[in-house]
Amino acid sequence: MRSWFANAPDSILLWVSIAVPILFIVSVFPGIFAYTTLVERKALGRIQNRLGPNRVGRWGILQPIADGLKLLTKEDIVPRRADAFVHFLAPVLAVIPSVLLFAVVPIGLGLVPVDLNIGILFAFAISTASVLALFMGGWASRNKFSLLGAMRAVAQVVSYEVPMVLSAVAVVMAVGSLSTLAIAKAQSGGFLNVTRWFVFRPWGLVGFVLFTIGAMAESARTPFDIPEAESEIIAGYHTEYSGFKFALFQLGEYLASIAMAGITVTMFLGGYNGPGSGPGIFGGLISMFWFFLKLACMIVLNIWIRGTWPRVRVDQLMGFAWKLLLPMAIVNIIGVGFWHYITIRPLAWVVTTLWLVIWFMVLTKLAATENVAPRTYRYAS
Amino acid sequence: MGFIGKGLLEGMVVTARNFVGSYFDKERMVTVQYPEERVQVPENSRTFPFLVFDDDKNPVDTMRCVACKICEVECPPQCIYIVMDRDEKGKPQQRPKVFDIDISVCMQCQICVEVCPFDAIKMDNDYEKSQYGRFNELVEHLPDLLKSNEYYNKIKPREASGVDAKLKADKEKKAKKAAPAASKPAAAPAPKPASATARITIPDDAPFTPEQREWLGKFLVTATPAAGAAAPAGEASAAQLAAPATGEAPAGNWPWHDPGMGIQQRLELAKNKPLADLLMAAMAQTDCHACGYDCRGYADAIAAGSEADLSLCLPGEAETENMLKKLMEGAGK
Amino acid sequence: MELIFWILSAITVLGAILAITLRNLIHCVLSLILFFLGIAGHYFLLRADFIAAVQILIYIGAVAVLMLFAIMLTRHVTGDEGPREVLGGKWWAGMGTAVIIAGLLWAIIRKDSLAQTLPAGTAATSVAEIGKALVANWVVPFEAMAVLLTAALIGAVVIALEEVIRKR
Amino acid sequence: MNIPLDHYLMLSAFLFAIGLCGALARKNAIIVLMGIEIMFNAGILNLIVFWHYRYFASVTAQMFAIFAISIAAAESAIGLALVIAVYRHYKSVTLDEMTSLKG
Repeated sequence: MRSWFANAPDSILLWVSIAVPILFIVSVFPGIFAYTTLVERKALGRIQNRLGPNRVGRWGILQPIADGLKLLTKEDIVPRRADAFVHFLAPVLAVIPSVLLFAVVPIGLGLVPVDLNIGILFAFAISTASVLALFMGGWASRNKFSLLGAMRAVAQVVSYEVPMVLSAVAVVMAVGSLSTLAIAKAQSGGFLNVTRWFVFRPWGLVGFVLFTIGAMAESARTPFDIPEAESEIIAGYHTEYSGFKFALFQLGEYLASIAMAGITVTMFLGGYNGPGSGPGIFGGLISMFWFFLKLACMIVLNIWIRGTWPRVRVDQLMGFAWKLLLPMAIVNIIGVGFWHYITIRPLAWVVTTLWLVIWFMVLTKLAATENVAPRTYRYAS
Repeated sequence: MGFIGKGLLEGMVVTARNFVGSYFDKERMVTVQYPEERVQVPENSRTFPFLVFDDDKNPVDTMRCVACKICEVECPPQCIYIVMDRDEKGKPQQRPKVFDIDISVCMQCQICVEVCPFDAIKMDNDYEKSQYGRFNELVEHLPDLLKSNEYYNKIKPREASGVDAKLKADKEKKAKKAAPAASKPAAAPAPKPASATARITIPDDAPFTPEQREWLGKFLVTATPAAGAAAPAGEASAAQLAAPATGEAPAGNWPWHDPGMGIQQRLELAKNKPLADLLMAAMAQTDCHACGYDCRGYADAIAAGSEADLSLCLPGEAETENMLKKLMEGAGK
Repeated sequence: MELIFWILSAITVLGAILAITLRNLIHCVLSLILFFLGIAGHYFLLRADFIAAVQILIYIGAVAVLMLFAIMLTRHVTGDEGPREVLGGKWWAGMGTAVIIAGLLWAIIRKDSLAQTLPAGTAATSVAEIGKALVANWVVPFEAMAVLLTAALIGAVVIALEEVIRKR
Repeated sequence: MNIPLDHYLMLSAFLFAIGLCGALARKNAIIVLMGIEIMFNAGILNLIVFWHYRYFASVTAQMFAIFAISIAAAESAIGLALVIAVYRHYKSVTLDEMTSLKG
């Protein structure tokens, strides 16, 4: 086997090395998506003391396949006044950035599809681009609710991008590299490969919370799903989509959510590091196990939050991003500075923690003292 | 100590408790897995009517329905269709040949059950009536409708036991009555069903014009059939009613020929008419042929003396029988 | 590599041409995004990874979205221009200028000895180098840029809010 | 990389011409801004191309590109804010209709 690889022409090796990660991404992560929907429905059901899907196969295990078949065979409806080309293009474009995101997620020790030296920046650039698909879908539908949902999606993603990138900057500063592999590597070592995870640092914990919130808002998960708030604007930007186009929107949304969870794991939760991970085939398999376990934990956290928290209001959404998350992210960057330059570890712990806690209290106080006045009606009076 | 997001974290604890609890505490789960499990429907729930028969071995002969057509007439959306069974000679049998209920029209009002003097039609609680078609598939025919008394006892034990007791008492009384074969004038009215309400009367000083009073009386009688049925027959003075005939009413022009009216009202309408008309008005007006005639024929036969048995009108029950006796006595026969 | 270059160039030119000729404003912006993407692809091809990511992040993530917002705030939502204005009376003036400039540049390129295929470096510039350069040699322009961006941010907010302030 | 340098230069010249054409010929202020952006991008592409073929070891060209992109972003933000302000005033973004200063 090894000799065959060694003797193979370079061009074939090149193509194989390109094809294997692509096949892996295209096959594994949509599968994770399919079963995430099932797990989500089961878990939401259990949270509400229901059973969840249990008809298709034992424990509903074939439900995603049934859903896929149903969506495939549904009639594809395009509104007559819709901009047909853009309407068609939007769901396709919704999936592409989400799949591209996985290109920089290391799923095991040294196992990353492309080790870009701008890895994290690439991820942010791609995830921002995904909002255009939502806008195109909403705008091309020629539906008021779609357009409202699209505009909400754009405003939300643009707003939450900023604190998310800034909280990632803290990690980048600590590591000194944008490469995801380097970031994961920086968290190895320590007791059981666990103690050096960034989430166990004061700035890392704050960054983790900020980044998770930002990632949830970026992929329009539930506390931030106002672009598709059904109580207000039907289904938002995918109101006019049915059948497989709708499925593509869902696929894109979930894949982005999973990829963001993967990046969160890589940046804060130690990536593939865990007890037993290390070089060699065995250690590599263990590292993959840890990565996917952590990924599953993040997905479960997402589902749990979705089952618990109410949807934020539009004005609260923007205020939260700009008044609390953004200053907190900037404060966090300064906290990393303290951490880096104070070489006595206990002192660094105390100073960084105090700095972050004091600012957190001040900022929450400021954010809370917004004057509550009787509502004024501009048009309805 | 409060901080931003505390309530959110508490909420997450609550949902986590729900999630874990749902696996260990069966009481939490409210879902009923329908095709495998079913909710026990309450005894008084009802869906569509069915016909009761007594003997499993011979459902057609032991069904209680005598095809009197009261339900067909009373049914507000008119979803019942009955054809009486006749033998080769054309003599009516006391059972329906056709009994159809269109359950797509039926509004489950239970009026057919309330008007049935034979306890032959009862409300089912079977709710699985889905069909693949919208028209003929939703019409239930006689074989679909026939269900045994045991089934009735099973779905509605309390109601059914009451009905059984009443039927048994009726039967015993009939047997007792048949034994002495003596006609007791103004016999006590039949035991009132448990559900019978008191008769509503209009006080004399009520501010109504005569027309309104008449209409109200009609309305009350029809609106409360039990009240009409339970009205003591002796109230109307038979002698006064049986005034000499002044003229023959044209055949078929019988304003009292309406099973929706109460007996008092029918007699009012037939006042000052010949004896045969009065007798006819005392009957249930369903032309059910339980007696072997239609209502007109039975009345003519009694008036002509060719029929001596006054207890043949089944839909009219004891009240008709008593009234017939009273009328015959008033006429001096 | 050459194939990729030609595909990217075609995408870029197509996007640019559509962006200035289409009637519907939203379609124009979407074509412009196509153009930006093509340029970013060229940067990747030229091994300027960081610039490519910045291109996507700023141009597609910020500028294009800003344009979409501006259109939404100024036009009715379909963005249709109507039949009266596509390329107006200045069409020939613009066309003439463009042709002159294109011809001029083309001539310059022909004259110079730029047509040779030059061996380029292989290792891409690492982000660390760029970062170090930004805070060492280039720190003054960097700070000036920060001031400029802040000023632009405040200025944009003030200009767009002008009406509201005047009303109060 | 075996693409001649002049291919890239021709491409960017062509893009610049398209952008200029759009900026001059269109009447809609937003499309004029878009034309300017296209010209900006053509210029930055030239910077990167020359860096790639001539000055690969230096970071100067990338610095220039970063600053140019930042300035472009600031410019478009201000420009679009102006467009919105003008639209509030004239209820139009057609440049030909803004003739208040004409005598």
